[in-house]
Amino acid sequence: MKVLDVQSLVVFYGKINALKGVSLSVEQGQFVTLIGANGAGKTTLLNTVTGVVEGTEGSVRYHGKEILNRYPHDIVRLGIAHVPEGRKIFPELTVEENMRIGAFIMKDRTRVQALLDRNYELFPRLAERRRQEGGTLSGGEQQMLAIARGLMSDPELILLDEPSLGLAPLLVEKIFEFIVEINRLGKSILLVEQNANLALQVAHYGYVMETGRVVREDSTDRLRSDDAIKNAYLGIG
Amino acid sequence: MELKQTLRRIPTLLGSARAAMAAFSARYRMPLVLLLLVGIVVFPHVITGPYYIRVATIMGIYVILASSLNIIIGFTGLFSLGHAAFYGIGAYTSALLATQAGVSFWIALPAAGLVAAAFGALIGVATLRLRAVFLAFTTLGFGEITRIVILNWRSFTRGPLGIAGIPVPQFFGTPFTRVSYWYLVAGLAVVTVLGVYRVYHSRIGRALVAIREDELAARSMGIHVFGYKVLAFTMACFFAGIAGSFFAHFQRFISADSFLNTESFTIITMVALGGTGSIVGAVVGAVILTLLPEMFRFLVEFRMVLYGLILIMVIVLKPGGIVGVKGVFEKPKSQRKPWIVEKLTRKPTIPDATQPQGGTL
Amino acid sequence: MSGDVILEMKKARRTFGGLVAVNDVDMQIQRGSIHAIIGPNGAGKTTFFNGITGIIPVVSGSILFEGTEIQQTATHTICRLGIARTFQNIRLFPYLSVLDNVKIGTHSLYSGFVLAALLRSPKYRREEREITEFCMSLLEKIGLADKADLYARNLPYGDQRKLEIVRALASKPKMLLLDEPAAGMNNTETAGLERFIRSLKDEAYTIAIIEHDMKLVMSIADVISVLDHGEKIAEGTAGEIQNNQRVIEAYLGKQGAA
Amino acid sequence: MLAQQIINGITQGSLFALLAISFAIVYGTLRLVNFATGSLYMIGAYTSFYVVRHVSSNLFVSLAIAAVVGFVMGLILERLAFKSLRGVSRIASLICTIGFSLFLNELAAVIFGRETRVMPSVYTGTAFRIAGTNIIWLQVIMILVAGVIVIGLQLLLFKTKMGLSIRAVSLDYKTAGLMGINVDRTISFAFGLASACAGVAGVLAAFYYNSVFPVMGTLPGLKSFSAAVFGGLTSIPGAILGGYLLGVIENLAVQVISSGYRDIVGFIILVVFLLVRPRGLLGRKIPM
Amino acid sequence: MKGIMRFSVLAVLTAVLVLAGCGGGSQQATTGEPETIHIALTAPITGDWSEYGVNFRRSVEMGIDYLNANGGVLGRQLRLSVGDTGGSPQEAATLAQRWTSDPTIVAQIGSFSSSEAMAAQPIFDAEGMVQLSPTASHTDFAPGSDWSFGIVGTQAAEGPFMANFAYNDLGLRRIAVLHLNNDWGIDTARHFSDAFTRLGGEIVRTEFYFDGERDFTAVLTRLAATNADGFFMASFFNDGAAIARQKERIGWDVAFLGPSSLYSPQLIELGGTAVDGLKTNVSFFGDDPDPRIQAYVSEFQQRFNARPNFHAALAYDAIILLADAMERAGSTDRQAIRDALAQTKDFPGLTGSITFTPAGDAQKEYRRLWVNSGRFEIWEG
Repeated sequence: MKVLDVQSLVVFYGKINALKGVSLSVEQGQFVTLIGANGAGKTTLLNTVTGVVEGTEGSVRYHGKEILNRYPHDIVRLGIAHVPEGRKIFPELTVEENMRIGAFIMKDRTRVQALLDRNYELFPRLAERRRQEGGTLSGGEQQMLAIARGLMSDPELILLDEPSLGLAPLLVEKIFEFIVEINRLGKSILLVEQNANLALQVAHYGYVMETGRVVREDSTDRLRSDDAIKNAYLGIG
Repeated sequence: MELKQTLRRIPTLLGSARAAMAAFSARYRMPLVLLLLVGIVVFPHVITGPYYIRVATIMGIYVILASSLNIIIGFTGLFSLGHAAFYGIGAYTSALLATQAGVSFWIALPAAGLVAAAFGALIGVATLRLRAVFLAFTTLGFGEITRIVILNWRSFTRGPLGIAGIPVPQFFGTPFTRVSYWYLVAGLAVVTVLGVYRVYHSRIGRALVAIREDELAARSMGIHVFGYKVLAFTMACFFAGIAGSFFAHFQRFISADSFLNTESFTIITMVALGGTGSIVGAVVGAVILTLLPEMFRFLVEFRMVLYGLILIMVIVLKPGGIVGVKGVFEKPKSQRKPWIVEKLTRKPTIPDATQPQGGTL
Repeated sequence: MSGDVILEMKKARRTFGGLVAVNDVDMQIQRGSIHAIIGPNGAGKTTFFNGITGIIPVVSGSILFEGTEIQQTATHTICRLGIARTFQNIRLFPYLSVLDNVKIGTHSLYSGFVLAALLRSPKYRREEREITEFCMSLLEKIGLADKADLYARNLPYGDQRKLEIVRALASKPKMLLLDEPAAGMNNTETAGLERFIRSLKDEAYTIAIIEHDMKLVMSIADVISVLDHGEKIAEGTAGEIQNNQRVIEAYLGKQGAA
Repeated sequence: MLAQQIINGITQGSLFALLAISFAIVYGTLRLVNFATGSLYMIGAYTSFYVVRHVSSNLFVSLAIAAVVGFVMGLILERLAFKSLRGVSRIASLICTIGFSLFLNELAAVIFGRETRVMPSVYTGTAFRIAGTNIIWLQVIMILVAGVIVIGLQLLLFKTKMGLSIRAVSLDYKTAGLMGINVDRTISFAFGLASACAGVAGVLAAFYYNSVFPVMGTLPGLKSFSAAVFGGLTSIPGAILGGYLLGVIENLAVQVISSGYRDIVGFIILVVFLLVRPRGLLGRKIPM
Repeated sequence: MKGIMRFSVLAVLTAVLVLAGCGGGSQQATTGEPETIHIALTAPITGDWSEYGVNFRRSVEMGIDYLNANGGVLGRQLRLSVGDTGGSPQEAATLAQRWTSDPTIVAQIGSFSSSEAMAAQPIFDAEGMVQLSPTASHTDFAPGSDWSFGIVGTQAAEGPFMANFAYNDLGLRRIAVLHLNNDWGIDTARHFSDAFTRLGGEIVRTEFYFDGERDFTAVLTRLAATNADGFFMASFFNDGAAIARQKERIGWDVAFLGPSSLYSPQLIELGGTAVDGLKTNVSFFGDDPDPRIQAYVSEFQQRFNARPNFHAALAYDAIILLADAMERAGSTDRQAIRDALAQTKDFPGLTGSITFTPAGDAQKEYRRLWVNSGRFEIWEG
């Protein structure tokens, strides 16, 4: 069953055609990655899904329900979490407040507490720093916080935008371990990533984007063994 | 249904009317300019009522003020909420020179401009490194300080007593009549608008607009951003000072009551209402906001309520101003409805697969 | 390659808080060459350009342009010295006409005064005519002359990229810094860009280019420097870089080597 | 003497502080300076005038009703005008607030009459004396009300979900939207809250000065804006500090310099702080 | 950007047309009945001073109704046009131009503040029309033009009167002064202080405040710290009431007095018991048994549900005096009205008898007044 189904999505930034008819879908429990060079439109796609950016044409369906151009706060309530590029944690709120704001849509306090406990368990570093202001965390910790915050709404689908950006390789591995773990817990994941090899190693299915279009999609096994990716990145051929 | 369609066509119709007008005026530009000049010359002889000439003269003062403020707000993208202070400085400089030192109007006029410009430069150097909004409030504070200094420094400015008996300017020995005042202010306004136009279309104007559009890119293109901001401020204050000098000699009595913060707000409103960044806009704004309160005189006590209401409505409905450069100071139209509308018209949340979705293969 | 160094960087360093964005980088750019700077996202490439142009000055180290230290010089002065740049996310002046955008590029070449503009002195008129002719000739060269009167924002994306380069060229720079000029361009546009950059090289411009489109980089660059996490990890010709293990790791992650 | 001036300053400072909070909340969430704040203060004062006449002469009844009226007025203004101006050039929004200030003042004059109206004297008994200075109950109440509101606001902001969402929106409204926060509604609420503060200040002023008139908000509005800048435009504790400091400094200026320079003090503080320390005493660096 | 000129051309042309349009409209309105005598009133009906402007309007309308009911002036009915200045001097001048250029208008009453009146003065002077201000008291106002008349009386007379009241009747020797910082306040404080010093008293401290201020505790605290045995406040009644209340609040118990502008029923309403004991003077006293005054007060009260104050009475006097001058001139010619006005001698106004000095200022009679247990009473010494 398709959790997310994007069809022929077209997005303009003013006159700039950022997405030129992109189709993509995420199955229940699936781990999908979207790779491609800078400026290919990956972030735009995520932003359009959650309503941060307005789409011009096409459709975005969540469990079959049209959600294109709804307000972000309405979309998020449906069970999608978006961990934005650049982490975007609230620097002046404490770690715990950041976490709680992730659970903003939850009405049930005991459930929020349960989620909080579970996520602290998952990210013990954050538990240690729960009283600290978000802005004082290191880059890796901020990324963890951003992911943990996304998990706080107990979403069904998580959109991750470049979680490895600006992090040291060791930390990147760590973050990816978490992501795999989250997927194992049953969450569907759509991961936008530059680090193609890593992304293709952990995900089930991959889409390759180039200048506003999906140029290739396949299972990650096949994509991995395909030189096209490397070529696209390093300009060979 | 038909009504709806008609309504929907209105913007298009307006747009084509506008385009037609633009084409017309572009084609007959020189004749129109001539017509305008003839209009200026003939006006006081056709409409001889002193009241109308006076209103037109006041309008001329505001055209100068709004056009000059437009250099700061519209071109350079800076805020100034203290323009009336420079207007006042010009007026007081000129009035004091004339009454205390017996200086001729023709010397006092440029002197007032220069003194105001000097203050502008000074304030500019001190404040223009600030971020936009802070700059606005510094100038607001400066305006208020200027007013209080005028009121407190009695030995120099006569404080609240104001300066009376400012002499009527003479033109080769002939004292000014109300028609000569009109010609002078019209001349000054034309010179100001032309000056602003020429500056706008010069290397300097391009630099100013570049700063408004993208300060970082402007800097990377070799534009000394700070210097040009100060320059813009100084130029604008010069014209404000000129307007002040004219006003002092026109009204022949000035007091701090004429240069309150509300006056700054009036000028800034003219710019915004007419169209921030548009040379014509500033003129149109000044014309409208001088005429509107006059036309509403019959309302007496309801006058300012209506004035406030119209102001709010125009700004809300057309934030870029009446003839603003389309889009510069407006945001793009959102496809989303305000949440309240959204809330009321929200469809049931049952997935509706039968609904055809455009764009799919 | 002519052999003399136009820009030299010694131990240039830029930090943001605790993060080291550019870490003691040494680099030499040869006059008349096309020098590409590549590296994964967040490697510090744009910070590197910002350091050269003084937008975000380096915190230590020195930058010499034609033998003059410029690490403390103001951005607008650096432009006057002969370095012009474009931006990663297009920074045109959207509500100025295409022609005016280019004209602003010539800003540093002239020194008109307010009075001259007000009075339209003969010298001023001559200069304005010169500027207009020069800018139009530039626009013609890149094929935008017929769009000279449009607002810059109304140009298609590819044209906006081109316009930005033309604007930089209008300052008659000795060295041109291009920050991802091909980003968002389609293949035809990129091919056109490639031809254009080559023609610039023929006109003896020095070009430093940050680019993600590797095909483009590999085909036009004389020298490629690779940055990763603020450090220069490799430098050489296209062939050398494509086979450099550290570069492949930096791009594709460790496993890419296997 | 000095003690007396300081007490005077603190009392007046309570009004400035409440108005400064109003500025700070609106600026914090909308990055907008609301020049109509003084008008909302005036509306609060007129509300108490009519409450005293027709409902109850109890100060606290007036406070409660004026807070509600202020809140609703704020919501209406926000919905009518500022909502559609969000993201448009600041200058348009700024002029809109100026327009509202003019409109509300004149409308009040037309509806309520232009003459100064009298408020009853309440709580004028001496509460206690310090250093030979007489402090009346009303002064004590004013300081307490300001204090209660400040504490209430802090609780609201730091202990409730709405408070959390206001803080999140003021930091980064886009990301706040991604967290499921209804940004529009949060901003409206904040605007209402700010207006309620201004309304409460108006009630206190009406009782303290025993008079109500249409343009009563102009000067306090302008001054307390200086106070807000002084304390830090985005910081509520800063606004309070700024308000009280401005009150005290102004009164001391009369004592030490001259009455003529009283009004100038606030503006000099405004200019100096903007030049030297734009973030104010307690404000954070403002992303613009 | 070629459009700049073309649009400015259009804009200005439109403006000229609109201007011409509104010209036509209002002239049409003024040529209705040639039989009426058309009088203009200029006052701040909106803005910061509107409270006073509205009272002007009420009184002048009342006066015109009274005159019309009694056969009008010279057998013709009176008609009023009201212009609002919003408190701006420039608007007062614009209105002056508007009134003077309307041939049906014979004279103007107003405006309220001296700044407004003086900004309009050159126009009235040049065009030759009477500007009869009920309240402008600026030293330079009436002497500034043959066409300017002020009926409030200058502080040059009232100041010494109050100084005498303070020194001789109340036995005060050291007085602290607080005044509104505008032309009127400065003048009032100066004339009082000069006269008081001449009598042998001492002004221990002079402070002032700006219009719009409602918190006087600071300045009062400072004044209270002097060794003054008296306090003179040059304020209007609403400021005065607030000052009195705050004076009481800080516990400054001292004899206090002020000029006739304090006389208003609202002073007591606003000031409560705090104004008890205030000494002032009046030339108009609402509780005066004089039947004319009682008739005026009761009708004012009936029509507007408020008691008239000094400013309102002055405006009433202005219109009646103007009518009287027209009767005396036997004409509504602007010059004739001016000449007749200048001749005014012992005109029996509600605010006392009015005689103009050659400069055009009214010489007034003053009566001592004080507030006794919540009522204004004539002070009997």
